[in-house]
Amino acid sequence: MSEEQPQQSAAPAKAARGQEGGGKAAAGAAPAAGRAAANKQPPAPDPRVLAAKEQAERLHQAVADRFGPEAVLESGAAHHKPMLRIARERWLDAVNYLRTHPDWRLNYVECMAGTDYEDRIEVVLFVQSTELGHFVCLKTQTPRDEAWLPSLVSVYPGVNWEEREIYDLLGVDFRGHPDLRRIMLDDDFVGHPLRKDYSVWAETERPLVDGQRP
Amino acid sequence: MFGFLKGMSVTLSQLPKKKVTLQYPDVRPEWPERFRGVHRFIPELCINCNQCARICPTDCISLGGERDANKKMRIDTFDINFDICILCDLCTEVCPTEAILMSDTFEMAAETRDNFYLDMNWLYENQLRYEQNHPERAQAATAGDDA
Amino acid sequence: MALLDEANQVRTEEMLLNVGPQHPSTHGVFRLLVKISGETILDADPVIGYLHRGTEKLAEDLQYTQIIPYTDRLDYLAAMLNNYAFCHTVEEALDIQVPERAEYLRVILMEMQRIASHLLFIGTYLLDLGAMSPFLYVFQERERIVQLFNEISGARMTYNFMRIGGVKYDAPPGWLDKVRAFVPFMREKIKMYDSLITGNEIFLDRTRGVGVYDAETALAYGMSGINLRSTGFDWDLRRKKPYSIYDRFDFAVPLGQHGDCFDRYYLHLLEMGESLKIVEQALEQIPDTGPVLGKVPRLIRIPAGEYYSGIEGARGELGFFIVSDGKDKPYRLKIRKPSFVNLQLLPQLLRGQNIANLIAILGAVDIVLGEVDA
Amino acid sequence: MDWLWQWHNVGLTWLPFLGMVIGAVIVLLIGLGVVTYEIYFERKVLGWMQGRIGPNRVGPLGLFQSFADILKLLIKEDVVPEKADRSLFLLAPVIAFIPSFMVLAVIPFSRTHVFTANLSIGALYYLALSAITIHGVMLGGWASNNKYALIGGMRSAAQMLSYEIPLGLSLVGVVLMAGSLNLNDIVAAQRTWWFVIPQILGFLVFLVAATAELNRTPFDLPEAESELVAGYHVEYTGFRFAFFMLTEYLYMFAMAGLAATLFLGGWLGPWLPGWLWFAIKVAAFIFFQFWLRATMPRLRVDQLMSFSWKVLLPVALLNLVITAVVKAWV
Repeated sequence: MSEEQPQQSAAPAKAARGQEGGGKAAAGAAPAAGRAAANKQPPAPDPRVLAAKEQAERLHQAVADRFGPEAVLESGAAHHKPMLRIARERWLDAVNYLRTHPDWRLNYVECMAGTDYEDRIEVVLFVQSTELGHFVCLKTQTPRDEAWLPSLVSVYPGVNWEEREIYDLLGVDFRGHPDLRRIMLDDDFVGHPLRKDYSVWAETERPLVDGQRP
Repeated sequence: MFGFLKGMSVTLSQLPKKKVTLQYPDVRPEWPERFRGVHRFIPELCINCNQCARICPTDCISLGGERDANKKMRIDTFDINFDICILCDLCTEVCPTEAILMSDTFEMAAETRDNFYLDMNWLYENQLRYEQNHPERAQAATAGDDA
Repeated sequence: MALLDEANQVRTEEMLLNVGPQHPSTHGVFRLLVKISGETILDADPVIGYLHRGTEKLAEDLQYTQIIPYTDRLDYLAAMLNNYAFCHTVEEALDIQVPERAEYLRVILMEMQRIASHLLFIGTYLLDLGAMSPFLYVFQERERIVQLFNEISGARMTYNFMRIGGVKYDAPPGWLDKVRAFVPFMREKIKMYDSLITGNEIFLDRTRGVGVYDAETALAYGMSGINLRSTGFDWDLRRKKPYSIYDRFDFAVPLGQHGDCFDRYYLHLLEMGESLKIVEQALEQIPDTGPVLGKVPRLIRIPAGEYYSGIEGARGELGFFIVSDGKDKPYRLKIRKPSFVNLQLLPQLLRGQNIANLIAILGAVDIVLGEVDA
Repeated sequence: MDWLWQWHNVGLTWLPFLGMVIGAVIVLLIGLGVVTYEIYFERKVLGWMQGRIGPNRVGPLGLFQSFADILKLLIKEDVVPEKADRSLFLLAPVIAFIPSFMVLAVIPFSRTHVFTANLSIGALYYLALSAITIHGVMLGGWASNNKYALIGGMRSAAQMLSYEIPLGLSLVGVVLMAGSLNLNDIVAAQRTWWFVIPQILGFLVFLVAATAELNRTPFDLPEAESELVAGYHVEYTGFRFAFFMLTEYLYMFAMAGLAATLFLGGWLGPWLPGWLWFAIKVAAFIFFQFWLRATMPRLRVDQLMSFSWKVLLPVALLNLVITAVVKAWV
């Protein structure tokens, strides 16, 4: 919370789009500048979002205590789930720490996804603790050009193919991945289709048909 | 030790049972009323609102028309490309006048892709076929309109 | 001694065997490159992507309603569950209340779909193991389910029936009675499968103690569904994170003991019985009338943010992750595909096994290539 | 015309020789006819057991379906893979087929069957010849230069060799009781009771071993469709493939004939003519094979081997010992 608010109000609406999910979904938990309509009373904050933020704060504390404050970029809520954005340098260590830490024991990966934004590529990891019932959204991000992240395969073997898929479709180089190859597309495919600036015609060298690209 | 004997009795007991095979081309399956086969189209009802073309997830519908003497929209072309149509039924769902509907025609094998590009005439013929095959449903539909 | 030395010098040659992409037991276009020595597998490398249609990319250009027919085509054996998983995620994002009758219809359809999917698993699994009849038997029961689905939705496989905020149509008159009649019929059939398959010694020999892994491995590999429960780990999202109205039903979550292929087969059989229980209870509780589509804006726009929710699909946890930027189309859609995740353990399971076990192990993972490749 | 029924006791002159040739051709035709309707019967029985109706389009009740299939196979292009060992590839189906036809020579179809060789070592002859087929299968698998075919061929060789032994041993009990290897004599020795009663153990071993010898479910590993696609004949098309199919189904007929002869009293039986009795018994045996196929999954290759050596062989030996002891004492 403490970090989120200034960041959100400072960020231009376009750059912030799609990242502080919970904050905006609840619309009012953190009213962004110029967004709250003057004639409209902000609705009461959703208790689920508040709880998520609270938990995210505790997560933030745990990771920051262990790895220093610069390891955590942000904490907040992704819809009704606590969200923690971790610096990519600390990604592997922090995730492993949360996996083994007795308070968290986030031992079960539910979903891993990469998303391309205009200024960065974000990788989201929804992890679950099967014993303690936590369900957390961990995030990290990398610049779009020269995109790399540490691989989590040594921690969660189950993200092996998910990371390959992200590499394949978004072009993120997972360092330390045992077998980083394309998985969905051909080995000789050019480009990474899930990047927003990907164009079918621009990056492939298709033969001309009747003087035009097909 | 001899658990497989139970299994053998199961297979043997199936031997005299009634068979489920449908002698397909000779015996046609009975399709329920909601069955989504190929579209049928009633040109008189169409008001050119373009909603079907917009909702179509595969962009397989193209239509066009103009106002006639009474300032009423009249449809001129209405083509569906069944090469890419996935028969999802979203177009009939959004159609405000029920001009486009699903029929129970489902056999579409053809030799070239061009044969899948079906125009208004074909779709209207399909409507006539449907009325012929299911007079009771067509009647119920008109009765519903009157009510 | 000299003889022994000579014997040690005999060199056997390893060979690479391409199982698939066209192979009777890969259940679609799935290629498994196995290195074998004699009939023993030394290494295996699954190659997927032959059915990759880029659903996630396509969805970025589609409105939320338009995505529903695409979800039909992921796991085409359990399209209702896919439909639901997607609608559920959007409904959660928008906090939409779904009418009671629609929820009950959805649960009935989902559980019937689960039965249909499990039936097909049993049939194809036995076909993989060389028994031909179960495959044809299961299609008779599945046909009844499919016919029921056909009557309510108008399609036999790609239903496109769920809508954000409810379902497309109410059940036609008499449909619920048909479902009611189906339940005891299916119970009989489950008994039949039990006596046909479960007791068969050859089947037991083929599956007991084959493809064993423990709960810890399964969790580390992110497995879900029956693949996880076969290890005895109690994890069913219908119980652990009740969605829809599953908290109103009384059903058991069958668990395996050994984590082998037999457990996985048997859990499929038991789960069909549990699904029937749910269907039966839902039929009792369903309100007689009522709307089937909630109050939903005509053009669905999800507020900017990130949304994930998963349900218990037929093959494991099926989840949709939506990133929205407030427009009527998702900024990014990611599908958590259970078969895709479950398949990862395959190379480890295959190492050191006989090539005949390859089929038994691969079949028990229960993959649908439409989902793996998405 | 008396000599006609006694032809095997007359010297080999032109007339008996001609008779033999004609007889062989007739048996071949009978064999082909039996195979044709065996396949039809199999598809019908399997269909009925699986809720289907089986072939029903070609001819009345689909009776000509098998002819249509054979015709199709015969007019298909004969493909020899480029990388295959050509001569062996062409030879293999022939090696597999000829013995399957030759074993029919000793099967006594009926009491007055003129063409049966009254061979004094009939049972041995059958075993010896049927073993030759393995070479054809193995060569076919090897020469195809295909990994699936190779594995199928090797499996087939291993399986058939290891099941020859229990099969042979299970026959010995019958031979001991009848005191002859001549199949005609064995049938004659069953006038009081069929050997299936005293030799029930032997019969069971024979049943299992025969199923394995025939590569039928649950022992159909050499052509395990779900694992090896089609096993040793994966590369064969057209009439060469038809040869393998023919071999398989002829063997099934021959094995059914052998089972009927050794354990079920051959053509013996009241009221009905001998050939009809024989046909009924053969049909029952064949039906049992189809029934098994409709029910059973497939064994794994290592289980198959250990089953042969660890279960069937001891049981067959036990049966042999019991038979010998009883025979010596009674």
